[in-house]
Amino acid sequence: MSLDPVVLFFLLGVFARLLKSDLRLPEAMYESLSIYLLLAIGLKGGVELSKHPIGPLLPQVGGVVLLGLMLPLIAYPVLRGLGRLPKPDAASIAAHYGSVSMVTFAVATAFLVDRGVAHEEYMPLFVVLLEVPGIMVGILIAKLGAGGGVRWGALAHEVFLGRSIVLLTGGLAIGWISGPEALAPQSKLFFDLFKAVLALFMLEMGLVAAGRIRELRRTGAFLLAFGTIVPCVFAVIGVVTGRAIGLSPGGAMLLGTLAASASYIAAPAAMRIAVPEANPSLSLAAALGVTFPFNIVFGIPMYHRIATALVPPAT
Amino acid sequence: MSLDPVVLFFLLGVFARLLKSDLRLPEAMYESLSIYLLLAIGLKGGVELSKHPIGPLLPQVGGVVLLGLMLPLIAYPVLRGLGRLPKPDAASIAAHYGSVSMVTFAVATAFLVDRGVAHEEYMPLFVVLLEVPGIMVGILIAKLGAGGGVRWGALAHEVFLGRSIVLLTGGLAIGWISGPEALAPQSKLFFDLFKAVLALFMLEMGLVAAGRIRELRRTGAFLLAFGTIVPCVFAVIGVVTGRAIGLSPGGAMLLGTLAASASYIAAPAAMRIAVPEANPSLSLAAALGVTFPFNIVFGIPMYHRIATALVPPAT
Amino acid sequence: MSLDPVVLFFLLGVFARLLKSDLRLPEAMYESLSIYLLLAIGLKGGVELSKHPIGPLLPQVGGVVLLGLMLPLIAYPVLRGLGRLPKPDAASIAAHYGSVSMVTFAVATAFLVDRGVAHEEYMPLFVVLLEVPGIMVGILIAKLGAGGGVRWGALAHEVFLGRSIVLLTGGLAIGWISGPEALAPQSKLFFDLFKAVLALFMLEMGLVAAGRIRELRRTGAFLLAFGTIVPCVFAVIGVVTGRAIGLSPGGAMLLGTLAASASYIAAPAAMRIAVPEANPSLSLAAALGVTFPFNIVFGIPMYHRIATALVPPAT
Amino acid sequence: MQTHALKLVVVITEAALETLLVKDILALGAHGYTVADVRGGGRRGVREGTWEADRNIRLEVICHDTVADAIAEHVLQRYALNYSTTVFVSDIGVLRPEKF
Amino acid sequence: MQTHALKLVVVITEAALETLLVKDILALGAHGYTVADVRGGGRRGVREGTWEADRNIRLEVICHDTVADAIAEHVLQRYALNYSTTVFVSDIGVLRPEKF
Amino acid sequence: MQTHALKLVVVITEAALETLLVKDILALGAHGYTVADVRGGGRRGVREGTWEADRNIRLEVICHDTVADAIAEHVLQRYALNYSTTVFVSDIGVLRPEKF
Ligand SMILES: Nc1ncnc2c1ncn2[C@@H]1O[C@H](COP(=O)(O)O)[C@@H](O)[C@H]1O
Ligand SMILES: Nc1ncnc2c1ncn2[C@@H]1O[C@H](COP(=O)(O)O)[C@@H](O)[C@H]1O
Ligand SMILES: Nc1ncnc2c1ncn2[C@@H]1O[C@H](COP(=O)(O)O)[C@@H](O)[C@H]1O
Ligand code: NA
Ligand code: NA
Ligand code: NA
Repeated sequence: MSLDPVVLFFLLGVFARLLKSDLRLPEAMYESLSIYLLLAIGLKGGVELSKHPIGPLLPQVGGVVLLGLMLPLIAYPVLRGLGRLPKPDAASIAAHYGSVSMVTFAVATAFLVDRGVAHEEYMPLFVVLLEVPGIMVGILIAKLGAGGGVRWGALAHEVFLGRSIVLLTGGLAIGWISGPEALAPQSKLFFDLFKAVLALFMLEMGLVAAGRIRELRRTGAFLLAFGTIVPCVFAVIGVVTGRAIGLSPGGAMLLGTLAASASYIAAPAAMRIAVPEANPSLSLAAALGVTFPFNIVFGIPMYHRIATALVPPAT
Repeated sequence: MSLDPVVLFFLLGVFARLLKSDLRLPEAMYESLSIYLLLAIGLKGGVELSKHPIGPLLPQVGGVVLLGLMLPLIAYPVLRGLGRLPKPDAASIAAHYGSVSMVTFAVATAFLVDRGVAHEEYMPLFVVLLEVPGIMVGILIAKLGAGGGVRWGALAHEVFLGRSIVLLTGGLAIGWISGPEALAPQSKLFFDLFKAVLALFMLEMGLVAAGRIRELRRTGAFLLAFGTIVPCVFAVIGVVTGRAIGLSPGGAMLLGTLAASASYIAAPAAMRIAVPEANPSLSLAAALGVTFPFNIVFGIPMYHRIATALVPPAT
Repeated sequence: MSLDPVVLFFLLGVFARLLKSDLRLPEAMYESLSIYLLLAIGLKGGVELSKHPIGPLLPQVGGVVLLGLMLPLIAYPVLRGLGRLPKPDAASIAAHYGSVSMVTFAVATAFLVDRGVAHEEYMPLFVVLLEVPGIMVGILIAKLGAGGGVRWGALAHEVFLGRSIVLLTGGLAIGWISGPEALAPQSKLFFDLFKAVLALFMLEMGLVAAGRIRELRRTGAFLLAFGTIVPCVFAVIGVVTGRAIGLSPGGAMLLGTLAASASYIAAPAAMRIAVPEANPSLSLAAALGVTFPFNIVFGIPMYHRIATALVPPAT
Repeated sequence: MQTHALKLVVVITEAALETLLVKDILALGAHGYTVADVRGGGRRGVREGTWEADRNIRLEVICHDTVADAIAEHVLQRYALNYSTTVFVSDIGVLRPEKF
Repeated sequence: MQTHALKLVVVITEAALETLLVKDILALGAHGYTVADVRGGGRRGVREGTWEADRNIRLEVICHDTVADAIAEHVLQRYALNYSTTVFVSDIGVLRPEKF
Repeated sequence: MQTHALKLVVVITEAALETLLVKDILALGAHGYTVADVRGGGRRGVREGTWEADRNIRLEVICHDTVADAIAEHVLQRYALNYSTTVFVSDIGVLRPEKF
């Protein structure tokens, strides 16, 4: 298995942290890089979207939103039944796994590009579509479980106007309105440098993820199993959904990866406010300490093989 | 009217802010981007300057400085008479409109480049020349009005050694000394990425400008009228000055845009110290909340048409 | 003497600081730029290393490590004898001059590239090899001088896992494992923009170095002499070592420059903890206030001439 | 110099709560507040401040006794159970009491 | 432990004043100061710290009673009319009184 | 409102000491700490915080009298000779004394 440099940057971060190096990225750098990545992914998707008529995409949109609504409903009973987790924690983790990881998506896209595998270029649209429903369902489960009312207005505001959604949708909209020519002068920053900026961000992700490993020792084997098995199952569901809505093998692989990925930006922020009783260490340890590295190193190549096996090539 | 992506980034920031999204750019990112932009504009102008003999430019330099000295003297009586503003506020706002907005200049230049309109490439020299006099005159008015003495030494230090002037002039000097060949290895960062970095900065400008809109409700209709009408008048004065000193239509359009733009970096910093009695909310609401968006969205295309009408093409 | 733009950026920083401009780079920008530079140098060296068999390099590695161990042992008696400095200060300064300045190395490399002078591209390996031994010897001298014990474990951790070493070695390793093709998508950020990012960093270095000049007035003429003469001597030792281990004139020049340069990142951090009695103002005033500018402006061209004179061209 | 005795309430808690807390303390009668970004450690573990989920803020409010009591009690009741939270109060003097 | 009673003066104001304030307080007899970047809100509105014109600083000075009085009065007289300014004073103890 | 009297120890020192200090104060019996990045000036000159060797931190610890004494004395003895260091202690009140 030859690792992509992007993964090596991640491992460098992990090693630096485990060896207790004093290496830290300034918080402003972390934030700046993530703003860049979100905008760049959105812009890229928007430009591609501007090349397609929107009408034919609507059934796909429906399928993807359904997928997003379904995933946390699968995860929750597992977390309650097998994991014996308290309701708020189970709901919170279900929301994290119902939502998506934008960086995992970026690494998977780079994986396909490196291998010259075709895929629907407007996939970033699906990132946006998948980011929100999982979180909403997770909150709904938590609130219904607690018998309390849900302040949907405040909640929708929190979720839809969260930083990552605004940047992704903003990028999508700007890319879509502008189209490829108008965005050409932007492409040197937002497209050509993308993979290298992703590499830098992965270094930070490595530092952060490794800092979550200690939590895992405390929370035991269940989260480890959950964080590796559930992504595989979700990836299959995602790939099958992709096939059902007519995606190419590459597109289905990306949808599988999105399903398999767990959010660590939008979901933690939303759940911390909406479900305060949930322990954020648990969900972050699973999403960031287990599933993220698992997907980056093992998952992505595997999901690629699954998609190649399950989805007929576009004709 | 098809909007440049740079303007769309600005609008994204405005919407995010008005919808109360939690999107914020880290302050270090804001500062880093503005350092980059100031240096890049300076370098670009310096490189172009290095291709010209300086002698023939001197009359133009004189004309531009005169323009800078004149603008606040026009604005002040309007602010006092029609606006019924207290002396310090009128002087401070006059200084803001006498000085210039570097980002407006950058957007206007990109506008010309996109349309393939020729213009004097050493225009950044005029940005420097216009940035200071307006501020100095504004302070002078305020101090004479207040009857107090002016500590010119301290003041000149404050104004001439302010961050933006040092970076602009520093960039100009380095570009001028080095010339195009020596700067070639720098061009990939400072020139090729310029427009995309400008777009990122405009996102932040949108966030900041929208934050100033609430002030406007309080300060009423006068500033709204002032902030849209005065730029148009100043643009005409700037274009005419450009014609008088022999600029091409593109160059005259840029000089008009500079005249029409209001400072929100150098002037606020200087006025806050030199004229503390002036309420900074007023000047920032006008410069940032009204004039900046007005120029970006409506002004620049209009000033282009004005310049095309008033200035004969270079032969 | 026509100065490289990189040096002009440094001078701009110096002037801004000496003239008391309020120009400051945000600390996060300083840190981000230095993270970028360390990684980029490492990656570049690693990619080159991946093209060579490692075996034949081992004697060179030995020679370079010996050089690193030797330099502080030469500096220390000079600092004690001629400088009449207290033991901890002498040991600390010796450590700074035994270690290396990554930015000086980068400027020297750019100098060679601009002039088309060939040099061993895997030189960043030597930066890593030279960074640590000087610091270790410096600490050893200080501890032996103080009669106290040395906690070598903690110390090795501090030195080997310091930020700069981790980033440099990490970059080297990633570049070496990945090789040129896998790193191609990264090259637009890490290689093409390198010199311009270096220029920005030099602006900050100018601000910081000029802030150290005041200290020099206090500490007198000795540090001024030490900080200019010792680099020249060390450069000759470095060039001769380079010749001895079979480097090309360009490579020998770079090794000479490394020997001549003094650390201001790794060494200060390590010495502050390991030898607290040493006054950090002294070592920083010498390394940053004297030797760094001296090397950048005068040293590098001179060391190039020395290397050309002493080292036969590769055949 | 004649200073007027007031209270300073300091709340150290998770950055995610900033907007909520500011709203709360103004509703409870404070007329101002100051916020700094900090990091730290306590009973709920270390919060290093290297990324968003891991940052603390230090909110500082000058106010009268009764408002101080209200803020401290409200914060503890509403947030301390589920969020990393530290609250303390100290005596300070100000020159312009009408401002607070 | 024997501590010596001193005063801590805290000034929260606009970032633009930092250089001036530092000069002033040293001239008034303080021997040191500490500055942090903060954001906040008060009578003169919200200062969010997202860009330069909108940032506050929190300046903290350990000093003797008389110096504390001088600083507090000077800051209020000189700056409070035209700048967002908050000043408060509290009692602290130090171990090395000769330092301040 | 019934508050319990505790001490607040504040240490302002070089950023390089952060890891060491945190270890020390926890070993001396504190159960938490808060750190902010600051800049400043004092007897050992100006520390502007523009780069790593030049940054200060402000470490704040809520604890009982005896722990406060221990921390203040330890810090002064161990670090004050060779590092820019300022330590002060003040009286505060907390609502949940068992936490500290
Ligand atoms: N004893 C203490 N002294 C100073 N700050 C503390 C103390 N305990 C907790 N903190 C701060 O309050 C935050 C929340 O504390 P906790 O809820 O105990 O984890 C920590 O992350 C620290 O920043
Ligand atoms: N009651 C308060 N408690 C804490 N900080 C305050 C308070 N009032 C004002 N401030 C701070 O002081 C700054 C200036 O206050 P003001 O002049 O009232 O707008 C504000 O931006 C806040 O950072
Ligand atoms: N009188 C003071 N008031 C507030 N902070 C101080 C004072 N003296 C020193 N400091 C802070 O403590 C640090 C170290 O002080 P010193 O060891 O005196 O240089 C300084 O850099 C300041 O941040
Ligand atoms: Na998912
Ligand atoms: Na103007
Ligand atoms: Na050296």
